[in-house]
Amino acid sequence: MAVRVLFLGPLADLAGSAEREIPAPLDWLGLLDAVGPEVAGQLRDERVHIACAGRVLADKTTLTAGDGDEVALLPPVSGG
Amino acid sequence: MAVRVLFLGPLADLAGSAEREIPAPLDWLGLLDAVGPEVAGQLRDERVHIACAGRVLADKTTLTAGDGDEVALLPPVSGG
Amino acid sequence: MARLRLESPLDVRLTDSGLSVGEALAAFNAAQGGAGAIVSMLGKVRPDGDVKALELTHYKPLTLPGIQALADTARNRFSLTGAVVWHRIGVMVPGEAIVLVATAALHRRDAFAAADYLMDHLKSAAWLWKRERRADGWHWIEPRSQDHADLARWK
Amino acid sequence: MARLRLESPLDVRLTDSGLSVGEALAAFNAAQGGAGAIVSMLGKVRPDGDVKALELTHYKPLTLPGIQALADTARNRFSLTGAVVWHRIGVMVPGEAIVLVATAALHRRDAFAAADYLMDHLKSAAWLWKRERRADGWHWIEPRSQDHADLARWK
Repeated sequence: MAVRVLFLGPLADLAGSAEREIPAPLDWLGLLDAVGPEVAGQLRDERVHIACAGRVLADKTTLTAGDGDEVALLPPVSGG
Repeated sequence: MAVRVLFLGPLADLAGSAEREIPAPLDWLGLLDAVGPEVAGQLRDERVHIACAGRVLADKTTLTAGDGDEVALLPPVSGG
Repeated sequence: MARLRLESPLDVRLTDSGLSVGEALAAFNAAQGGAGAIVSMLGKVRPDGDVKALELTHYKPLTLPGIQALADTARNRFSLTGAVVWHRIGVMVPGEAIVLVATAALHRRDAFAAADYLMDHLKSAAWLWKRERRADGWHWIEPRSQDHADLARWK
Repeated sequence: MARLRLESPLDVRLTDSGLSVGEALAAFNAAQGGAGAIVSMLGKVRPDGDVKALELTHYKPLTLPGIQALADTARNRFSLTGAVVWHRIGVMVPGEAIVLVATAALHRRDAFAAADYLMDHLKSAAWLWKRERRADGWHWIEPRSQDHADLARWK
């Protein structure tokens, strides 16, 4: 099985799709490597968060996603 | 003819009725005299206003009501 | 919905029958196609222990024109595209609506501030006298110092 | 009216169809018999020159629970007797409603403040991404510094 990675908002445009399957297990460095340099650059921005299995990580570099987990990449929300 | 005097809000209780006819012409002193001491005491309170012919008087002691005029005695409005 | 139509951008009414808040706001929303924000405030008679009924007395030649002038001032001050001010008069019971204010503007800060402003000024400056019926009879409601503090916020 | 019934004092919804503001507020009013004040704020897509459409994207596992938690915080902070927070998702056109917030409290200051608080936090803290379609295609809407200033009011 794999990890399902979702690209929310403008990250979907950068990634070229709204989601991808990436082989498990997946950690922070593996994620940066898998998503390509442009999205990786965004992920390093402190305003971009990562949720794993429905919870936002307080420290995204601690990501540890296993088989069947959903990982959501969350850019800053839009203004009013 | 006469001047119609309206007692609004709690003044109606003090006056014993919501309105009275008083002979024209009617001025400030005539009004104080006509309404009796209790209402007259209220009228001297700066928070009590008088309207004549649909307009609130800036200085109520300048009241000059003629035949057919309506004079409204306006106690402070109630709080929220 | 929206069977009611509002003909004027400033809709000010005194009414001695119930306020249909849903209908009023649906109509106001429909009439305010260009607004970005619509804020409403509905005031109701609180079921306040002992209070059986509330009566509001108005003085026709002053009360409605006074509220219309207030709505006009609010429109200019907060750049409103429209406003609704409906006030009940007569006798009402706990749970019934007393006042409905709605404001429409391009931006929500203006709509919020205008509704707040209208409420503060209605409570303190509209020619309305209120009395409550309690177990021991009717009692006039006095002016409150809080209302003066409310007004001072806008000076 | 009020065919709609609200089962819970906190009614939070994400919906991809239109918001029926009149119906929602009539139902909320009917459900909030004990409130003294009900404030609502309706946000609509502004007919902003060039904008043809607005699209809101959410992330289901976070967006709805996040808004529910926000509504719960507002209820406690402002002693609300109830609240409605309905947010549109999907594609909408100018004039359509994006968000409806309604708050009920014993006193109007609490209801006003809570609606204001909910709007500020929704704009800045709800997991929603917006893009606009203009003549030359879709454009994502960036975070705004004004939103951070809005949030700082409540610190």
